[in-house]
Amino acid sequence: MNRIRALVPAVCALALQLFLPISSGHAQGIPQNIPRKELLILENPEGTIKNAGWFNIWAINAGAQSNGLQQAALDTLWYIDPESGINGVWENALAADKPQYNADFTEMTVKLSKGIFWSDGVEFTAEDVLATVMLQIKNPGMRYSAVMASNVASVEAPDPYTVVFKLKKPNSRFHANFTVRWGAVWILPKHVFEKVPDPAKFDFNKPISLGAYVLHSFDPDGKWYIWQLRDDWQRTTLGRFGKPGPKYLAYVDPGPPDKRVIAQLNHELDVIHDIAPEGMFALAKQSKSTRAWFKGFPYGHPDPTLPAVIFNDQNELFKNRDVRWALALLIDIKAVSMASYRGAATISAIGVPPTGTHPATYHQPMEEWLKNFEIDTGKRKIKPYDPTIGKQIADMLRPSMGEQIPSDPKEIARAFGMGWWKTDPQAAAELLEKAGFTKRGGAWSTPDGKPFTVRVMVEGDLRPVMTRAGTMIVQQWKQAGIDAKIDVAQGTLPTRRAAGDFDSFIGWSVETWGGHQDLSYFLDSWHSQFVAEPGKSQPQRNWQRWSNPELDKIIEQTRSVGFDDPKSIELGKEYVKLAVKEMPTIPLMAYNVFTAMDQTYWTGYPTAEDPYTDPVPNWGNSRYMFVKLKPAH
Amino acid sequence: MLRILRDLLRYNPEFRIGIVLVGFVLILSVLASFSPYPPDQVYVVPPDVPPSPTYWFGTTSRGQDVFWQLTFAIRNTLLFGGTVALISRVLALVIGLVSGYKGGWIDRVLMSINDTFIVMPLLPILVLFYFVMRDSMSWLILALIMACLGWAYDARLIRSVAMSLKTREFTQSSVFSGMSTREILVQEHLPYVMPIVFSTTMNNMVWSIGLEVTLSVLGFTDINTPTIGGMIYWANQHTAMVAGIWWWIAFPTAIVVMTFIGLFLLAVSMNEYIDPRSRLSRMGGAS
Amino acid sequence: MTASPALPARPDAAAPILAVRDLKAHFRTNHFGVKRYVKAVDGISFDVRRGEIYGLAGESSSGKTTLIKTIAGAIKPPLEVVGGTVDFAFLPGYGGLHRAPPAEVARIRWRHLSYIMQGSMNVLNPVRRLRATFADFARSHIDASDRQFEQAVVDHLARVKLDASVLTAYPHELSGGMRQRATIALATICRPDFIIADEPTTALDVVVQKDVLGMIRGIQREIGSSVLFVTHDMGVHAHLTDRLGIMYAGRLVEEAATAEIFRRPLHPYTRHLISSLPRIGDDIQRKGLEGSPPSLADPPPGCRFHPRCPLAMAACSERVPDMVETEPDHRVACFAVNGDQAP
Amino acid sequence: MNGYLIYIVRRLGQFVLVVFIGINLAYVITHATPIDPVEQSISAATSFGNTAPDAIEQMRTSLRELYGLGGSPVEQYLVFWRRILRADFGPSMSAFPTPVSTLIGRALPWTAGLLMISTIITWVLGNLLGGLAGYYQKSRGLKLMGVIAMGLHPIPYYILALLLLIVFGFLWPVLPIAGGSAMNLPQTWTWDFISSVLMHAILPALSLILIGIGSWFLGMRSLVSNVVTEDYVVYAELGGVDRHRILTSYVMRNALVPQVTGLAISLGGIFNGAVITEKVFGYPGIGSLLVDAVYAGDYGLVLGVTTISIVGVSIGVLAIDLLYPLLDPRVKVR
Repeated sequence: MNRIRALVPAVCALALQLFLPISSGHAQGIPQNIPRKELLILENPEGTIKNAGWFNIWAINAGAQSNGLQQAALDTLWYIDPESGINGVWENALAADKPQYNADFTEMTVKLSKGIFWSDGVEFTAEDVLATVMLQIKNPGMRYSAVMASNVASVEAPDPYTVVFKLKKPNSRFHANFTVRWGAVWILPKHVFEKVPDPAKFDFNKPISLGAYVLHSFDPDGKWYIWQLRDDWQRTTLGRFGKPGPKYLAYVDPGPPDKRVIAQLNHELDVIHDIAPEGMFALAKQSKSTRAWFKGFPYGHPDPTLPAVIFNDQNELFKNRDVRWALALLIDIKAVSMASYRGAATISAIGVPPTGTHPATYHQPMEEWLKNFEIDTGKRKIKPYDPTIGKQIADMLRPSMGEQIPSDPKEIARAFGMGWWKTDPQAAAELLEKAGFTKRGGAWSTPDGKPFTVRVMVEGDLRPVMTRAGTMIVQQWKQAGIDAKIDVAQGTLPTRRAAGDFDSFIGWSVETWGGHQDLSYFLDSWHSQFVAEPGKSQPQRNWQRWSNPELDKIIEQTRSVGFDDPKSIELGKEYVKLAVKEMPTIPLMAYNVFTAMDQTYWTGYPTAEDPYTDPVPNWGNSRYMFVKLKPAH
Repeated sequence: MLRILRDLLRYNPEFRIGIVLVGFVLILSVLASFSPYPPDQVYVVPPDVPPSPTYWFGTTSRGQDVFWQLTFAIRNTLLFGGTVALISRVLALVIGLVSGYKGGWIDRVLMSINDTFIVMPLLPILVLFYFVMRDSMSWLILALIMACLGWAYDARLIRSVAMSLKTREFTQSSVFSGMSTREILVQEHLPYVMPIVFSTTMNNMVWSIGLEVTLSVLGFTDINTPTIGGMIYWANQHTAMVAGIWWWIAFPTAIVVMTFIGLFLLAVSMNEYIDPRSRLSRMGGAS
Repeated sequence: MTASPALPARPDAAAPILAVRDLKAHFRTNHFGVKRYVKAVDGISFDVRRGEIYGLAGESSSGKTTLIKTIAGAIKPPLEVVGGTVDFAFLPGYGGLHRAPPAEVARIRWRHLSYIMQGSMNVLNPVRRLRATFADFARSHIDASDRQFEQAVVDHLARVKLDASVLTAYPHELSGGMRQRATIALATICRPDFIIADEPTTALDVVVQKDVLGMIRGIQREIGSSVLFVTHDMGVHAHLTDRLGIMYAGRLVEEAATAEIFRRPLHPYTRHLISSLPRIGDDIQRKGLEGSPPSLADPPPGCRFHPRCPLAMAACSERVPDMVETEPDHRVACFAVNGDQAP
Repeated sequence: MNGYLIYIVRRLGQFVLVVFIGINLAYVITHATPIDPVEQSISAATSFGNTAPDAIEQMRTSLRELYGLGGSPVEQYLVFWRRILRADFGPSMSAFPTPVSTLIGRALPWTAGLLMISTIITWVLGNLLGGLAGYYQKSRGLKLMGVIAMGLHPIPYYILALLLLIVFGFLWPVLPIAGGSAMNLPQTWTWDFISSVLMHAILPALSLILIGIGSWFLGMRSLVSNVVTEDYVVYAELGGVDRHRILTSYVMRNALVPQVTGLAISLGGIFNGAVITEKVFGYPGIGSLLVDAVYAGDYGLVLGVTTISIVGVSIGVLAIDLLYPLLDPRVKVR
């Protein structure tokens, strides 16, 4: 028996020895034959790419986009940073200057940068821009065909470094199509595409780069893509910022959230795109080298997107703003913040994301107005805004989270947001009664005597945090006597959302540049001219199908003022006030993305202290990260 | 009946362990009716508390008591698995016995239907059903769908046994003694296939509950009704495994394993009890 | 090995090939609380001589099958041998197969001791061709080349009037009679010294039965084996066996040369068995025995036949009668025949 | 043999019928999807971008045309069958214009390799151990195996897989936990690549084996414990037939007959893929392709995978039916 006991460790040791030499090269989920010190490994949230060998981003949705293609290989005219930017928010990339519009916004002239070359040595010129526009107009099945066809009357290049767009109708924001906020219309290489008979069916493999990296290798099964720094990186738009740190980039599919955490703990995944808050906390606790946007709680980077309860305002029940307001007053945002983000949310009472430059432009100046804002419940007037909610959330978290919860009001506002609507079941009940609803035996009935049923559609696993917020809101409405139900539409949500086949859902119809105050990025699409008939497919963005003449007026005025015109801020504030009064959607909070960055091999990631860009690795803007990254050792 | 139970209890240790395990699980599921918390409410207790005297099985990251959550989950899961098993067993038995005994064109028609069901891939069908049914996809409907999809293989198995029974002498003598098909199948063949039915019931339940968990992991689940799969779904959404909230996963898993070991032991001891050979030795036949 | 007093040593005869002495094999079951202690074989002694066919008769559940299982060493729980010995001449010194080392048992099986089983419908592996089955059972015992072995099997099959083609057949492809003949061929291929045959003809129709019996006899004569032949069918015994033992409720009650038994049955039970045989032209309704065979789990005290015995006396319910050799080679256990030799 | 021929012909007819019904059912079911592939594509293509609302309608129209969604249902159905008969599943809509067969062709070898090998290992091990456990009922080791098999069997697969991953990928990181082979390793027939594939397959295969072995084990054990009481086994024991021979040719051989049917059907099922395995271990394969396709409303791709699966399982069932008379000679060919 003793002999057996003595044998066990020996056998284990032997097994270990057998295992380790074989595994040393294979165990790690890192690329072979590439020095780890020169390699940055990032998560591509698109997951496994089923059509891995497809790099023609101009075909609709045929292959991957954020596998490094739009972050490292492609380029376009301008960038607006969702944060403060490496060199200011506005970046002239392929363009040498800002767009020049004529007085009535029917012509846009672009000066192009000189000395930019494709990776095959061909110089980038106005011909490439022309080809990008004309090719897509000629082939209607391509990604930007429709946008170009509906806007561009003609496009010319008076010289190789100037492009003049003649527009079909006035459009003060036509340049937005070529301005990266996540993505944009990427410029295609004319000298490649002009030889292709059908550009919509061309795979563009291997891709020619305009960005600083070229394709090194990729997994035919779509699990990973490796990009290599161009030797002539100076001849790209990143060149002016100095040599990018990583010589290699690997965009990988790291699998389910648990695995992403494990991969980063094993230092095999430098940048995690997003994980559940709990995973972020686990990482923060277990890994000294992990860094997130905020140094401590609430960690996540607030995306310039605004998750909200989006009603189907064409639905008879939600046509009345009193009903929408009643539902808003039944929400306890602190509980929603806890349930969805474990408190790590940045709340917003108004229809602008509390991120980037927006708090300074909208939230802070409008605070007074919000404090004095009144609604009429039919019985009395109340002031629903509670400016202390952000602080309350911080106070609530401090006992369990301790030091890392800021106490400076400014810091609190930045991390957790400012105020929100006070939970007020009494006022909500009055509003519902005002709208003709009745409460019998603890359950609300609609004016025509049916139970007041509200389904809240969520996307399940695909947007876990939204799902969690939705279940909490359902619970709160239920407690108030509303027959609320969660409706998991995993997979079917895009179709149902477009068709207006829902009562309400958790999602966003507000997204902004983040770094720029102009709201037309989303607001233009809220114009009633785009609202579809009930049952018909709705164009993107105005999911609430809300038509309002006052809003139309604001939008039309915005169209006629310039992008950087301070007047657009005033118009934006008008929109905010209108949206507060009408409550077409109930804004909740910023979409906080828990991007976790491992500092074992690289330092210099964008953070709240050094907010030079968005760390979220699928954004086209994240290229600016590469030039700021330095090897850790 | 009671005597059988008493005998089994007193003399069969497997049955004893089985009854203890299954009994525990059943008591747990009955306790659901006494839960102090409604199953679908979150943040009713402090989140992430490890098992303690106050919260026996700890609490979830959603602020739910794992113990009470589990009572609902195991109840619903057992109901689910049981429903699937029951309906699919009846289908498999009827079709298997009739097909195997009758043979000829009846057999060919039934087996064509049967084979069609065998070859239909499950997952896309279930997911598409889920898409079509939307939020009216309750566990009961899922159970019905899965029962309709889960009988075919076992029907084939039962058919093959029925085919071999058909060639045995006692069947011939039953035919000559003027028994009807129904009588032969029910009185003569059914007892022989019962052990298969018992063991396939187990497998069927493991299969259906496993598939329910799979669908949950993929996110196709009715998250309003707590089930074992539902618990794993939520635990997964909160990365409980790496966040160190092991009790959120360990207890549901342990209960599932206990349920099946218990059911298995019961099935084994029951089989032994009804097995003709063992019955003989109980009655004391000498040669 | 001391002989039982009821069976004096017979110096004149050659040593018996099988000597069973005071064999007790019981079933001990405890199934779901129903405890059973079934004395299926309860103190049986007899000899089988070289070259003879020894018949064993009795109703079903009289312990015949248990007895031969015990003799053949097929002892699996809940059956256990409680006492007594089983001595084969070719396996001396152990007192039974169940006590001998496995290697020894493996050595004698089929070479010296083979077995024709009850209900031979299912004794052949259904998924194995007969050629393979023959090889499984006999190949290791026959020292010959493969071709010679094959030839030996074919020759042997001819003895039971089977064509060589059956070797390529599966059991289910043969008729019941062919299958039984194949089994007989299988059991005798190694020319064993001793064959145990357990109701080999029961399931066959009368014509085939006769045929098969003739073959067993023929082969037995040819290879000179001893046979322990068990059947409840007295008619078969009359045709086939040399000597006959009558079993009742786990005990031997009478033993003599078959002809002797049929001519002069002594035990009331034997008389009943023989008188119940139908005879041509006999239209008298035979008088059956009252009652049924006793439960071996709870047998009556004394002579187990006494509750049904027309000649029962007081002693019968008190003591067990010994087997007494009333005449040379004729033993019987009955107080009514032998008188009560109580001390 | 003539009877067998008639049987084959009749059985082939049934095979064709089953495949035909199955594919048609799949066609109907997949076309009942409420997901609009056009909407899904548009949503994916524009969810982050700034696309003018009026352009969306144009995109819808051109996509509908591109994906071949025009034409009456009857026409679409006929086109579908015309393609199927040429083993062409048309282009995938979620990866337009890549042909469905290309996508499946990429994923299938991984799935087939992993699942075929692990299914066979599971089957062999499960039946071997189960058979031994049924034959040597007193062995403590085998009894313990039974308890372990019983305990592993009902563990939700996802949990088991994740546990393996944490144990061998994190606590004791000796095995790769992601992908089918190492990153940046060309997929050529070099030893490096092959050994990498093998290393990467260990955990997925292990998880499948652990979870799957129980039902074979338990099934075989009970089958064997029935077979050992059969007369022919008792007879062979009395006949002094070699114990090893009894175990293999008498006990296992007879008990295996129903298990072989199960094997064929499981092998046919490998075309369904193992979604959770692929998800947890990041293993390439057809399961995630299928789920992705369902999400995207890409019914061309769903139908492609489904059709292959239907044909695969049908061939499995057919093979078993044709081979059954060889496995069990008692079954008379009708």
